[in-house]
Amino acid sequence: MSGERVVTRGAGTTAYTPTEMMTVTAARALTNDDVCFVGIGAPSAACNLARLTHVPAITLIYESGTIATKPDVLPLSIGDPELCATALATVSVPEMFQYWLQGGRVTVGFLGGAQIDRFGNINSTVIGPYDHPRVRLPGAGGAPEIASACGQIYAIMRQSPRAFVPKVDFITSFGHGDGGDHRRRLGLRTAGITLVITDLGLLRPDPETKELTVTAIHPGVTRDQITQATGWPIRFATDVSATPPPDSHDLDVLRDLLARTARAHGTTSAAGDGST
Amino acid sequence: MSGERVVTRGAGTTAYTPTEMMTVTAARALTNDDVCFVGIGAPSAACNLARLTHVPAITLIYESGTIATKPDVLPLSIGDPELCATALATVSVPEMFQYWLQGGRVTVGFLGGAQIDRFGNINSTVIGPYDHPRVRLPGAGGAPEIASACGQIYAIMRQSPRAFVPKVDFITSFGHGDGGDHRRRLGLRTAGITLVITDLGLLRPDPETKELTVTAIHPGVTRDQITQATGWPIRFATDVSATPPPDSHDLDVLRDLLARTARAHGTTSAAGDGST
Amino acid sequence: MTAFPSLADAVAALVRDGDSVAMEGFTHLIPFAAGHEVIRQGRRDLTLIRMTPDLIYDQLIGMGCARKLIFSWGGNPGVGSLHRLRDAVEHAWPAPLELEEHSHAAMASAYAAGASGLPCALLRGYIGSDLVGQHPHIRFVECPFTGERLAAVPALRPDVGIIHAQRADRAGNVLIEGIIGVQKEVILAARRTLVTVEEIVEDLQPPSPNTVVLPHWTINAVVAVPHGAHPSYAQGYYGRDNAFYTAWDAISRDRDTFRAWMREHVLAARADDTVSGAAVEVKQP
Amino acid sequence: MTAFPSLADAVAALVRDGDSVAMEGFTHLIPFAAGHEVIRQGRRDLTLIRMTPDLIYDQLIGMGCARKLIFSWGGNPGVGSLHRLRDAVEHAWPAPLELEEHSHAAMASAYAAGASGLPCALLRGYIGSDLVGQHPHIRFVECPFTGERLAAVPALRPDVGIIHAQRADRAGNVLIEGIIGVQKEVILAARRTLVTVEEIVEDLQPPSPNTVVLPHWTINAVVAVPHGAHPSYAQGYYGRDNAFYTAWDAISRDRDTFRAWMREHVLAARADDTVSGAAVEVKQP
Repeated sequence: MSGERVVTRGAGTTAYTPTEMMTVTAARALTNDDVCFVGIGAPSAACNLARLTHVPAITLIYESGTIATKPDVLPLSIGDPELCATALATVSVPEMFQYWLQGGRVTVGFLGGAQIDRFGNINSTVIGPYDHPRVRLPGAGGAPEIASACGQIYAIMRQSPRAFVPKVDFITSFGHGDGGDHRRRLGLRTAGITLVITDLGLLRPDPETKELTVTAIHPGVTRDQITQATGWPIRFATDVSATPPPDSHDLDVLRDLLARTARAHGTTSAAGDGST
Repeated sequence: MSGERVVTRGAGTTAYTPTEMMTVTAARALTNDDVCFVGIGAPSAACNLARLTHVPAITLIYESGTIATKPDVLPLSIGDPELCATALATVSVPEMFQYWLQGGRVTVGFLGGAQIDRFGNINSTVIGPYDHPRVRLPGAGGAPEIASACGQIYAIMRQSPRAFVPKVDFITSFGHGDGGDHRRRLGLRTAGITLVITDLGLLRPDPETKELTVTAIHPGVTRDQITQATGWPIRFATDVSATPPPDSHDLDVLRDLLARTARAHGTTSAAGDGST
Repeated sequence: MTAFPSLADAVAALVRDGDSVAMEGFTHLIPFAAGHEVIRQGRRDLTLIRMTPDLIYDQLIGMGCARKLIFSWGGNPGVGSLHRLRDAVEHAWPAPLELEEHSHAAMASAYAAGASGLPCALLRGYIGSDLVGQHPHIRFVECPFTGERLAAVPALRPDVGIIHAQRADRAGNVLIEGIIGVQKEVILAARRTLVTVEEIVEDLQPPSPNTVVLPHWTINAVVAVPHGAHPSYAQGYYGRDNAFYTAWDAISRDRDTFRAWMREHVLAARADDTVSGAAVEVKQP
Repeated sequence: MTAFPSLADAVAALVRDGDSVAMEGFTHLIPFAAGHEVIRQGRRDLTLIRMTPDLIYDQLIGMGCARKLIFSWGGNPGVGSLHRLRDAVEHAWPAPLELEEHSHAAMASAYAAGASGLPCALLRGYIGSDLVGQHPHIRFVECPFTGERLAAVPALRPDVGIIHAQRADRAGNVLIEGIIGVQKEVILAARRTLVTVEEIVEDLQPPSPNTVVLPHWTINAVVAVPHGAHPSYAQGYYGRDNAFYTAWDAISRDRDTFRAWMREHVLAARADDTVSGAAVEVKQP
C-alpha cells in the first residue's frame, strides 16, 4: 500500500486507503461455506483477509492445484511454496481444471483483470487488435473457464475509464456478453459476474439487462467520482447503499498480512495485479 | 498344481507338469525391456516367474494401478495388498487406463481367457447368445483395450476343443478378427496377438492369413494331441520347433513361488484363471 | 457440511429405492459394511454401478436389491464366478437383472467424465469388440482435427456414491492411500456421498502433499466403521481375507446356503452405532 | 533405458532446431538450467510450449530461439509483463513470434490427451471467449448422447519434454512432489524426454505409494543439476527467489540490459558436468 495516499478517514475509525477499503469490502462478500477459486494479486489479498477475519472455514483454491490452502503470507505467484505447504491437498493441474473447476465444485471465482466492460466481460489478452496489439497482456490463464464453471464470479479492480470500458477490446472471459439472457443462450448454467468490487464502490448486474450498475458507494466517494472513473455512462441502482467502512480489526489483520508478506518476499507489496 | 498328474519328464531333468511347462515357456517369452500389463492367474504366474529368473528388470503393471510391482507371492486378485506394497508407484485406475495403457507405454499385454478362436479373438463375456447366455462369464475387464493398446499380446490358456474354437461366441477382445489385414482396416496400429502359449505348444498367427498356427511343440506332446485339443483343423508351420523343457532352476523358483503363495493365501494354488 | 451420523441413519438418509448407487473400491477398501446396511434396510430397484461387482454386489443382487447392474468385470477375483450374479442373469433369480456392460477403460473414463462435469468420455477403445452394438451407451465420434473415430460413453453420475477409506478428521476430510481405484472420481461424480472410515482422527497427517484427500465439502456423511471393508482390505489396517473370498464360492453356489449365510451374518447383525446420530444434510446436485 | 549424460550432451542429443519443446513446471520446479543450456547451444526455430511461459521462456524468446509459442498465460507472476515476450509480439524483436493461445483448462487437457494417446481433448470451455475464432485449434463437437456442444483442442505431443524434479534413483526413476502441475503429462506426451533433478539417490523413498514417480523407461536422460530450477523452487530443497522475479522486470525491460545479463549469467556459464558423459538412446515415437 506504500505510495498510496490515505484519502479517506471513516467516522471514528482508523485512517485507511481506497485499496484497503476495496480489499476489506471484497473480503466481506465471502462466506464460510464458499469454495473459492482465487486469482493472484488483489483477489488473493481479499480472500485471505476474509479467511483471517470473519470466515475462517472458507476453502481457498489456487489453480496451481492447492486445495484448502491457508498461507501465512500472500503468495507472489499462483504456485508459491507457501500455498502447497499449507494446503489440505495438492493435485495436478489437469485434475484441478477437470475435476474441481469444470466439475462444478467451486462456488465463487475471484478474478482481477485489465479491462472489464458494461456487461462484465473481462479482457486479459490484448489492448488493440489481436494480431497487432498495442499492448500484449498475459492472456487467459484459468479465467475463461473460471468465468463459466464457478457458481458465481466476483471481480476486484480499481475503477478508471481505461479499465472500465463500454466494450472490451477482446473478451477473454465471458461475463454477460451483450447482456440480458446472453449467458443462457450460450448454454451457461452458472450466474457469471454478480459483483464487482472497486476502490469506489460496488457494481452488480441489473437483474434484467445485466448492465453493471452501482449498488453501493464507499464512504467519502461521490457519484460524480464514479461517473468520471467509468468509461460508459454508468447507472446507479434505485437503492444505493453506503458501504460500511473497514473496522480497525480488519485493517490490523490486513496490514499485518501485507507486512509479513513484504518481509517474506523482500518487496513492498504483494497485492498488485498478477495472474488469474 | 496339486491334483495335476506329472505326465512329462524331460531328458535328464526334474519331472514337471504340463502347466509348469506352459508357465515356464510363457515366462521365457518376456524380455528385460518389456513393460508388461499382467492379467491375474496364469499370466501373473508366468510374468512373476520371468521376473524371478531371467528378466529381473522387467516392468510388471497390474490394472489396479500398481506400476513396476515385485510381489513376493502371487496375488489372488488384481489388487492384493502385496501388489501396492512392492510397486514403484500406484496410480488411480483412470490414470492407469488413460495414461499408461491407452498412452501406449505398454509393450506386452499378457492375457488369459475362456475362449480363443482361430484368429486370436478372445471371449470372456458369454457362452451362448448375449441376451440368454448359457454361461455368463466375468466380462471384459481391461481386456478389450489391452488387446488394442499394447504393442503385442501374449495369451496363455490350456488347450482344449472347448477353449480353442473356430469362432468365439462373443468377441470381447479383438485379435485378428476375420484374419488378414482386419486389424489395419479397423485402424489398429498395434500387433495384436502374436503368441499363444498352451500346455501343448506355441501358436503364432500366420504372417499372411493371421490364422493361429502351431510353431512349437512341448516335449512329449504329439501333433495328434494338439489336433485333438483344437476346435478347428489346426495347421502346423513349415518349421515346427521343439520347445526346450524347463530347467531345474525354473522349476525350483516356480514351485517356491507357488508354495509361498499357497501359504500366504491359505489355498492350494493361486495360478488359476481369474480376472483379466 | 459433512455429518457424522450412525451408519443406519446415513444409509436411510442417502440411499433411496430406485437410486443409482456406486460402491467403489478396486479390490482395496470395498465398502462392505455400508453395502450390508443397504441390504438390511431392504432397498429395492437399485441400479448398482461398480467396475468389479465383487462379493458385496453378489450379496446385494442375491438379496433382491438390484434391478440393473452397470459393470465391467463381474467375477470373484482369482476364484471364479459370482454365483448370485450369474443366477440373476441366467435364471432371473431372485429377480431379472438388466446389464449395462463396459470395459474397465470405458468405465473408468466414464467416472472421470462424471467427476469432470462432462456429459461423455472419449477413448480409443472397444475397437472390434462385440460389446459395441449390444448397448446404446457405446457410440462413436470423429476427432475434429484428425478425423479418427473414437469411442464415446456417457458420463457416470450416480445418485449415490459410497466408498470406504482409511481415516477422516473431525472436519470430515477423508484420506485414501494405496490402491485408490476410482474412489475420488465416484465421490466427485455422485450427487450424494457416504464415506465409511477405519477411524476418525484429530489430524489426518497425510504423508505427502499429494496424498489423496477428499475435502469435507465433497461428502455428505462420514461414519467410522472399523473393519468396514472386510473381507476386502484397508492398507495400513488389515489385509485381504483371501480365504473368505475362496470360501464364498461354496456359500454362494446354492440359493438356500446363501440365504442362510446372509440371515446369520448380515440380517441379524446391526450396524455399529459408533458415532451418535446427527442430521445428514443432502447437498443439491 | 535412461541415460545419465552431462546436461550439455543431453540437450545436444535430445533438442534439435525446429523441434517443439515443452519445458513444464507450474511455478514450481521450472527447468531453468536445461533452458539455459538450450540457449547456450543456440537452438533455433523452436516451437516453445508451456502453460505459463515465465522467465525462462522470456529468455529463450529474447535470445532468438523461438519461432512460435503455445501458451495460456504469459506474465511475470505477481510482477507484471514478460518484456521479451511482449517485444517479440509487439515489435518482432529479435524475431517475429507466432502465438497459439489457450486457456489453462484447455492446455492442461491437451497435455492430458497427449499423455493418454488421444488425438484431442474435450472440455466445457471457451464459451463466449474471443479466443475462439482466433485459432484453428479450438473447435467444437457434439456430445453423442446429450447433443451438448463441447470445445475440442488437439492433443499436445511435443517433440521434447523437459522437466526438473526433486530426485532420481540410479535406475533413472524420478520422484516429483508438491505442486506437480502438468509434469507427468508432459513426460508421457513427449517423444523425447529430459529430466534434471536436484540429486540422484540410492533409494527414492517415496513418502506414499501414491507419490508421483515416473518410471525410468519414460525418460531418455536424467541429469543431476542441483539448484537447476532456480529462480523457481524445488520443494524440500530451496524456496522461490521472489526477489529475482521482481528484479527481472528491470533487467528484461531494455534489450541491451537483457543481452548483457544473458551474456554474463547464461552464455558465459557452462553446464555443470555433474555426471560423466553417457550415450543417450532416443526412444521411438
